[in-house]
Amino acid sequence: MKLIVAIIQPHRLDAVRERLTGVDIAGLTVTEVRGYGRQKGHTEIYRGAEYQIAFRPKLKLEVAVPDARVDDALQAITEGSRTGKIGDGKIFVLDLEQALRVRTGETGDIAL
Amino acid sequence: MKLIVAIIQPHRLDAVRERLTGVDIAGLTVTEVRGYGRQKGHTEIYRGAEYQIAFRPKLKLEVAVPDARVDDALQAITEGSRTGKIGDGKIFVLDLEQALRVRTGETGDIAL
Amino acid sequence: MKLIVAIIQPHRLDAVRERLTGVDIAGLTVTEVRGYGRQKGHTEIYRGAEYQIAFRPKLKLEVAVPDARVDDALQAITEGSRTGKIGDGKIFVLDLEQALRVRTGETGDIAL
Amino acid sequence: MIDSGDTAWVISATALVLLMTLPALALFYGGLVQAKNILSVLAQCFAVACLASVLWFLCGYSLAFSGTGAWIGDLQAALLGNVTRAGPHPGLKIPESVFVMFQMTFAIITPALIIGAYVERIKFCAVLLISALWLLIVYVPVAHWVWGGGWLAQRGVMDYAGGIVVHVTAGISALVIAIMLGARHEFPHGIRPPHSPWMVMVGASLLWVGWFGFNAGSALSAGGDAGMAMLVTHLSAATATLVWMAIEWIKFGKPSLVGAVTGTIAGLACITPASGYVGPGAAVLLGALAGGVCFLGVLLVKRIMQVDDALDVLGVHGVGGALGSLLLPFLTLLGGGVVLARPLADQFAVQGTGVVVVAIWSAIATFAITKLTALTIGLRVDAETETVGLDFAAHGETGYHVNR
Amino acid sequence: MIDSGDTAWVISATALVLLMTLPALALFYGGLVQAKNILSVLAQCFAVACLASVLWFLCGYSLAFSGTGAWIGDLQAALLGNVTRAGPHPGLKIPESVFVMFQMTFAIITPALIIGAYVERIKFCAVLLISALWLLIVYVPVAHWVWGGGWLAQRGVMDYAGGIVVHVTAGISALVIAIMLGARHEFPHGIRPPHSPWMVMVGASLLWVGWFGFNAGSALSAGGDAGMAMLVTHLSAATATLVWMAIEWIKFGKPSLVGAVTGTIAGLACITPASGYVGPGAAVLLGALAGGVCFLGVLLVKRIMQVDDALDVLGVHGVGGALGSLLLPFLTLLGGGVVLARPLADQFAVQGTGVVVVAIWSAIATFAITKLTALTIGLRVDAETETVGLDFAAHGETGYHVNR
Amino acid sequence: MIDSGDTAWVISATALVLLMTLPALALFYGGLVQAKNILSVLAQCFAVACLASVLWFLCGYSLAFSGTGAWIGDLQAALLGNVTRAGPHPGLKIPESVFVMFQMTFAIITPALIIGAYVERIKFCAVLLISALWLLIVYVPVAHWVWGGGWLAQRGVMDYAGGIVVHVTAGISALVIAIMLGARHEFPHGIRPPHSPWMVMVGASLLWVGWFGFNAGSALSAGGDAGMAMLVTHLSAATATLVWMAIEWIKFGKPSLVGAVTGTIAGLACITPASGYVGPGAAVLLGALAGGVCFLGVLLVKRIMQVDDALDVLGVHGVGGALGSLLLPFLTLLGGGVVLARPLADQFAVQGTGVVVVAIWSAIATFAITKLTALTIGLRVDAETETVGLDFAAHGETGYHVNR
Ligand SMILES: Nc1ncnc2c1ncn2[C@@H]1O[C@H](COP(=O)(O)OP(=O)(O)O)[C@@H](O)[C@H]1O
Ligand SMILES: Nc1ncnc2c1ncn2[C@@H]1O[C@H](COP(=O)(O)OP(=O)(O)O)[C@@H](O)[C@H]1O
Ligand SMILES: Nc1ncnc2c1ncn2[C@@H]1O[C@H](COP(=O)(O)OP(=O)(O)O)[C@@H](O)[C@H]1O
Repeated sequence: MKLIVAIIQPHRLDAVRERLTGVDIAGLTVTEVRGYGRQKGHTEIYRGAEYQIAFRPKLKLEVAVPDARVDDALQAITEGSRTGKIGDGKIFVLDLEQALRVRTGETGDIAL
Repeated sequence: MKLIVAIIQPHRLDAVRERLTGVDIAGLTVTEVRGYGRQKGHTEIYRGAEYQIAFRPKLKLEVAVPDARVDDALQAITEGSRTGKIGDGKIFVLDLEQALRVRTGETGDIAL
Repeated sequence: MKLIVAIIQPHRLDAVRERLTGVDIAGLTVTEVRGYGRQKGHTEIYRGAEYQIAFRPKLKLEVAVPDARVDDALQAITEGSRTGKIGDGKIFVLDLEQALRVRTGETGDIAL
Repeated sequence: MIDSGDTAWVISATALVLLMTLPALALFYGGLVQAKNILSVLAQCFAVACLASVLWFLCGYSLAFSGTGAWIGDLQAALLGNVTRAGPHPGLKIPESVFVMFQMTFAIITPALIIGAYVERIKFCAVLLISALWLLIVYVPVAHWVWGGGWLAQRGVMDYAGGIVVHVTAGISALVIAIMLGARHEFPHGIRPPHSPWMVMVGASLLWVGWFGFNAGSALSAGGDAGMAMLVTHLSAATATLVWMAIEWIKFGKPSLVGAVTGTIAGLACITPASGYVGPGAAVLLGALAGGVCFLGVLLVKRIMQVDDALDVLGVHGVGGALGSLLLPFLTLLGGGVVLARPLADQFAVQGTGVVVVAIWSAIATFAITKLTALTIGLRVDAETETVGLDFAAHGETGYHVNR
Repeated sequence: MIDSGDTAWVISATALVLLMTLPALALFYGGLVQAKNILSVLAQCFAVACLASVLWFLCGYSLAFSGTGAWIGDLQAALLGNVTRAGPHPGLKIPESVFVMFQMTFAIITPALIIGAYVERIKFCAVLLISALWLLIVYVPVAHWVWGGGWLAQRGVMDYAGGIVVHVTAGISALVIAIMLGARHEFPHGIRPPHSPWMVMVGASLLWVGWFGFNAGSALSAGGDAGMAMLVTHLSAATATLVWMAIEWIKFGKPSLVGAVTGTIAGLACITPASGYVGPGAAVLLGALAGGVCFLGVLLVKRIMQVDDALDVLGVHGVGGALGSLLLPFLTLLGGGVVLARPLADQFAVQGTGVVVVAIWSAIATFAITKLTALTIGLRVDAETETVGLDFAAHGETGYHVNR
Repeated sequence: MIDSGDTAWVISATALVLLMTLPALALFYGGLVQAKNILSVLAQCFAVACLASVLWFLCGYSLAFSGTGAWIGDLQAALLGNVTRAGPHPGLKIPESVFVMFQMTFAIITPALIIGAYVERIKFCAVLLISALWLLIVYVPVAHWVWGGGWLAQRGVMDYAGGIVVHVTAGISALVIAIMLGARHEFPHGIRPPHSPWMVMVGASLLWVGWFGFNAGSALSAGGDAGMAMLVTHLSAATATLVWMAIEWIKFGKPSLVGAVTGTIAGLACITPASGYVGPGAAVLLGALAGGVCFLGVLLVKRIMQVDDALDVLGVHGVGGALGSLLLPFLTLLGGGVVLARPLADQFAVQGTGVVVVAIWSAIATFAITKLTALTIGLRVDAETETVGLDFAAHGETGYHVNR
C-alpha cells in the first residue's frame, strides 16, 4: 500500500475529488496548509504599505491506496489539479506499512 | 521506529489521549482535517435548500513510537476511537527512519 | 528522497524559513497542529476556574529533499527552531518513494 | 417650529437606520456567503452606502422630495443648497437637515439590499455602476411617487416605511439582476452553506434593532404613532421567527438558526408598509403570514424558478414587502389600526396599483441598467476568479488570517 | 399628555434594551461556550426573545401591569387590546404602546439571562417550554409585585430597573435548573476555555451600552433622573471592572479579558436596582463591592457548591442584583441620592423581604417547571450529542466554515 | 430649565459615543493586529475606558469644566460632589449629570485612540500608567483650554467636537509614544496583514454610527445644529471613503476594504472640528480632502519617517483633525455655514495657534509621561513575548479556540 500526499491549489479540490471518485478511489483526507516553493507568496496592500505573505494557502490531500491503484490515483490527482500555472503543487508517494479500519479491525488493502 | 497516523472522530480525542497515556505513550500531534470514505459527508439545510457537505470534520493524530510500542499504540488508539459506527476512522503505519529532539539533539527512540 | 516532518514552536517559523532559504531549500509546507510531549499543555484561568488545555499550538513543517540535502535541512531546521526550552519540538525523517510536480509532470529530485 | 423631542427621536432613528446597512446588513449577507467572499460583500455594502450618500447630496434628495411633479421632483434642492441650519421640513417639527439625512439612510439601504442577489460572482465596478444608476432611475422616482407627493401619493397609497419604495423595488430588481447575471457555478447542487451563521444572526439582530428606527422613525415625530409602529414592528418580527422555526422543525426535523433569523427579516419586511397603520393583533397576524409566505417565496425562486437570487432578496424582502402592502388595508380594521381615508376596496386597488406598477418599473429599468452595464464594463468575473473568491481578486485581501 | 422628549428617550431606550439581548447577551454567552455549541446559544437567545414577546402580547403584559391585585394583575389588557394609538400610560407622559414595548424588552432579557445556566447540554425544546412557563409563573408575578402595584410595591420596595425583578429571579432560577440538569460531562476538571473571548468582550460592550437604556430608560422620562441613572450605571461598571482585574492580577498574576468584562457585568447588575436612587460616589462604592463580591460569588457556586451554572448567572447576576437591592437604602445617604420615604431600617427590611421572598418563589416555581419539563419532554441531550455539540445535533448547522 | 427633547438626544448621543470605544474602536484596532494580539488590544481599550471613567469622576471633570482659570479648572466638582439630580448644566437645558457623562465618553475615547500607536509590543501596566497620566496632563487641560472656558476658548477657537481636543492630542501623542517605544520587530518589511478585515469594517461602521453621537451630540441640544452636524458628518465620511478607494484603485489596481474604511475614519476625524459650523457642500469638499491628505499622512509617517505608529493614529486622526481645524474658517463661507465671529484671517490665526500649541504641549507632556513610565515600570515586553503574542503573555488567554 502507498500513502499518496498531494499539495494542491485550494480551488482544485472539487475537481480532484471528482476524478478520484471517477476511478473508484473513495477515501480521502484533506488538510488546510500553507506553502511555498517556486511560487513565492503574495503581497497584500494596506494603507499604502505592502505586506509580504510568505505562504500561500494550499490543501494537502492524503489518499491511501493499494499498490495496484497508485498510478490511477496519481493520474486522477494530476489531472484534477493541473492548471499549468506555477503553484499547481506536488505529489509525494510514501510507503504504507499497515492500514487498519478502526470500526471493524480489518487491516491491509481491505481497510482502505 | 514507526509513525502512526490515525484519522478519528473529533469527539474521540480525549478518549484516545487517555488510553495512550495509559500505556505510557506521551507524545502526540493533532491536526484538524476533513475527510470522507464510506461515510459520505452530510447535508445542511438553509432556507429550504439542501447543501451537500462532501467532507466530515475529523482529527488526524500522529504518534511516533519505537517499534516495540507499535502494538500498544494501535490498540490504545483503536479502543479509544471505536464507536462501531461508520466513520470511526483509519489508522496508517509508516516507517520512520529517523527522529530527532530539537532541544537536545538526541536521536532515535530516545527522542520520541 | 526524504520527507522531513518537523514539529516546531509557532513563533520559530520565520527563523526556520530563513535558515532553509539560506541553504537553498526552497519548498516548504506548513500545517497548524496541536501537540504535547514532555511539555504538557497549559492552564487558562477564567472567572477563577482553571482550564487545562491539554495541547499546545505547534506548527508542522514538511520539507521534501533529495537524499543529499537531508543533513543540511535537518541542521537548518534545528538551528532555526531551537530555543533550548521544553517544547522545542521534534523532527521526523520518512523515506519518500516518489515525488511529482503537477504542473510539469516532472518526477524525482527535480520535482522538489 | 422645531420640536426638540421629535428631533431627538428622528436623529436617533437615523443612526439606527444607518446601523442597518453598516454593519447589520453587511454582516447578515456576509455570513451567508463563503469565507472567500466575505470581504467582497462587506466592501459592496460599504461602497454602495457611500455612493448613494453622495448621489443623494448631488441630486437624489432633490429629485425625490423637491417639487410637485407627478413623476419626478425638481433640482431646486440639488447639492442640498436649500438646507438651512434651523429651518424645519415643511409640515414637520424637525429640521430639514434631519429629514434629508433620515431619508438618505433609506436611499442607502435600498440598493444595498439588492447586493444579496449578485454576491460571489459580480465585478466590483459593475456593483458601483448598477447601484448608482439604479438609485437615480428606480429608487428616486418611486420615492417621489409614494412619499414625495407624486402620482401614487396623490391617489392615497399607504406605504408607511417602504414596503413598496424599499422592498418591492429591491426584490424585483434583485430577481432581474440575478437572472441576467446567471447563477453561481455551483448552483443549485454544489452551493456551500453559510460560512458564518453566527455572523448572520448578529446581522439580523442589529437589523431588528435598527428597524425600530426605520419604521418608528418614519413617524418623523416622537409620539403615539412612533410608539405603535415600534410595537407592531417587534411583534411581527417575533411571530414570523417562531413560524419559520416551526415550519423548519416540522419539515426538516430541526429548526436552524439561519432559518429563524430569515423569518425575522421576513416579518420585518412585511410589517414595514403597515407599521404606522395597524395595531398589535394585526401585527401578530401579519408576522405569522410573513413567516409562511416568505418561506414559500424562497422555495419558489430557488427551487421552482431555479434563479440564483443568492441571498433571497425577492423571496424575503420582495414578497414580504408586497404582502404587507397589499394586506394593510384589511389589517387596519383590527384593533389599534387607523381609519382608512377611503373605502376598503378602493384602498386595496390603490395598493395593488402601487405594487404592480412599481414592480414593473423596477423590472424594466433594472433590465436596462444591467444590460448597459453588461455591454460596457461587463457584469461577471471570470470562472477562475469566481472559484478563487472575490476577496483576493477584487480587493487584494484575505478574510481570515487566524494562522500563527 | 404625551411629551415628545420623554417619548423619544424611552423609544431609544427600548431599542437599547432589545440590543442587550439581540445580539449582546447572545454574543456574551456564545463566546463563552465551545465552538461546537455557539449556534445553539444564539438560537436559544433568539427563540426565547421571540417567545417572550408573543407571550407578553398574549397575556404577560396584562397580568403584570393591568389591575390592582396584590399577587397578580388581570386580563384586561390581554392581546394588548386596550392599547390605543395615542393614549399615554397612566401617570407618565409616554404613550401606552411605548410603555408596553419597553417593558417587553425586560421580559425578553430576563429568561434569556437564565440560558447561561444550562448551555451545552440542554434540549432545545426544553429551553422553549421552561422559558415560556417561567415567564408566566415567575417573571410576570414578580414584575407585578414590584412594578405593577402588587404587594411589594405597596410596602415601598425600591427596585429601579430590576435588581430583584430581573437579576434575583434569573440568578436563583439558573441555580435550580443547573442543579436539576446536572453538570456538563467535563465539569469541573475538563471544561474548555471560552472559544471566543473577543466575542465575549463585544457582547459585554454592547451590554454596557444597552444598559444605559435599561437603567436610564427606567426613568420613563428624559430628565435628571434618567441622567443620573446613566451616570451611576457607568461609574459602577467601570469601577467593578477595574476591581475584578486587580483581583485577578494579584491572585493569578495576569488580568484576563474575560475576567474584566465579567466584572463589568457584575457592576452593571449590582447598580441596576439602585440606579435611580443613588449618586456618583455611591456608584463607585457599589461598583467596587460588586467586583469583589461577585468574584467570590462565582467561586462559591463553581468551586464550593460545585454546581455547573455554566456561565455564572447566579454568581454574577443573582449575587449582584441582590447586593445592590440590599445596599441601596444605605447608599442613598451619600451625595446625589434620593430621600428615603421611610426610616432606613424599615427600608432595609422591605428590601430584604423582597429579595428573600422573590428568591424563594423563583426557586420553588423553577423547580416545579423544570420537574415538569423533565417528566414530559426531557431536559438533557444524550451523552453523544453533548460530545458532538448542540449546533449540528439541534440545529443542523456548523458554526465556522472558514475552510476553503 | 431642563428640556426633555435635548436631554433625550444627549443621553442617546452619550450611548453612541460609548459605543465608539466599546466595542467599535476595539474592533477596528483589534482586526488590524495579528491574531495573537487581538485580545490584548481589546483589553487595552476596555481597561483604558474604565480607568478614564474613574479618573473623570475623581477630578478629571472638575479640572476640565469647573472654574474659570485660563490654564486649568479647579477641584470644586471633584468626586462629582456638586452634581444634583435635577439641576441643568449652566447655559444648557440638559441636566448636569448628562453633561458630565457625555463629556466622560470623550475622555474615554481620546486616550483609547492612542492605543493604535503602541499595540503588539507594549506592557499592559505601561498602558494603564501612560493613559492615566496622559488623561490628566494632556487631555484635561486641553479640554479646559478649548471647551472649559480656558485661554483658547477666550480667543474664540472653534472646535466643535474635538478636532484639536481629541484628534490632534491623540495623534501627536501617538507619534511620540511610537518613536520612544520603537518599532515592532518585523517593521517595516515583515509586518503581517490585518488578521481580520471584517472586524475592521465592523468597527469602522460602528464608529461611523457612533460619530453621529460624537458630532451631533456636541450640539448639546436637539435642533438644527445637531441635525446639520449629523448631515455634514455623514457626507464627509462617505466622500472620504470614495476618494480613498479611488486612490487605491488607481495606485494599486484594487480598492481594499481596509483602505476604504480607513478613508471613512479620516473623513470623520476631519469633519469633527467643523461639524457644527459648515454646510453640506463644505462637508463633501472636506471629505474629499480628508481622503487624499490622510492617505499621504499615513505614507509620510510609515514610509518616509519610518515610524511604527502601528495603526496610523497620527496619519489618520492627527492629520485629519488638524486639517479640519485649520480649514473650517474658510469652509463656513460655503452654503449652510455659520457666520464667523471675527475676520477670516483672525479666525484662521486662532485655529493655527490652537493646533500648534496643543500639538507642542501634547508632544512635550507625552514625552515626559512616556519617559517616566520607561524608567519606572518599563515600556516594552521582551522579544520572545512579542513573538509569542501579548494575548497569552499578558492576559493568559487565546483569541481563537475554534478547534474541536
Ligand atoms: N520541497 C518541498 N517540500 C514540501 N512541500 C513543497 C516542496 N516544494 C513545494 N512544496 C509545496 O507545494 C506547493 C507548490 O509548489 P510550487 O513549487 O510553488 O509550485 P510548482 O510545483 O507548480 O512548481 C508549495 O506551496 C508547497 O506547499
Ligand atoms: N483511502 C483513504 N485514504 C486516506 N484517508 C482515508 C481513506 N479512507 C478513509 N480515510 C479517512 O478516514 C475517515 C473515515 O473513513 P470512513 O471510510 O468514512 O469510515 P470507516 O473507516 O469507519 O469505514 C475518512 O473521513 C477519511 O478522512
Ligand atoms: N512521540 C511523538 N509523536 C508525535 N509527535 C510528538 C511526539 N512527541 C512530541 N511530539 C510533538 O512535538 C512537540 C514537542 O514535543 P515535547 O516533548 O513537548 O518537547 P521536546 O521535544 O522539547 O522535549 C509536541 O507538542 C508534539 O506535537
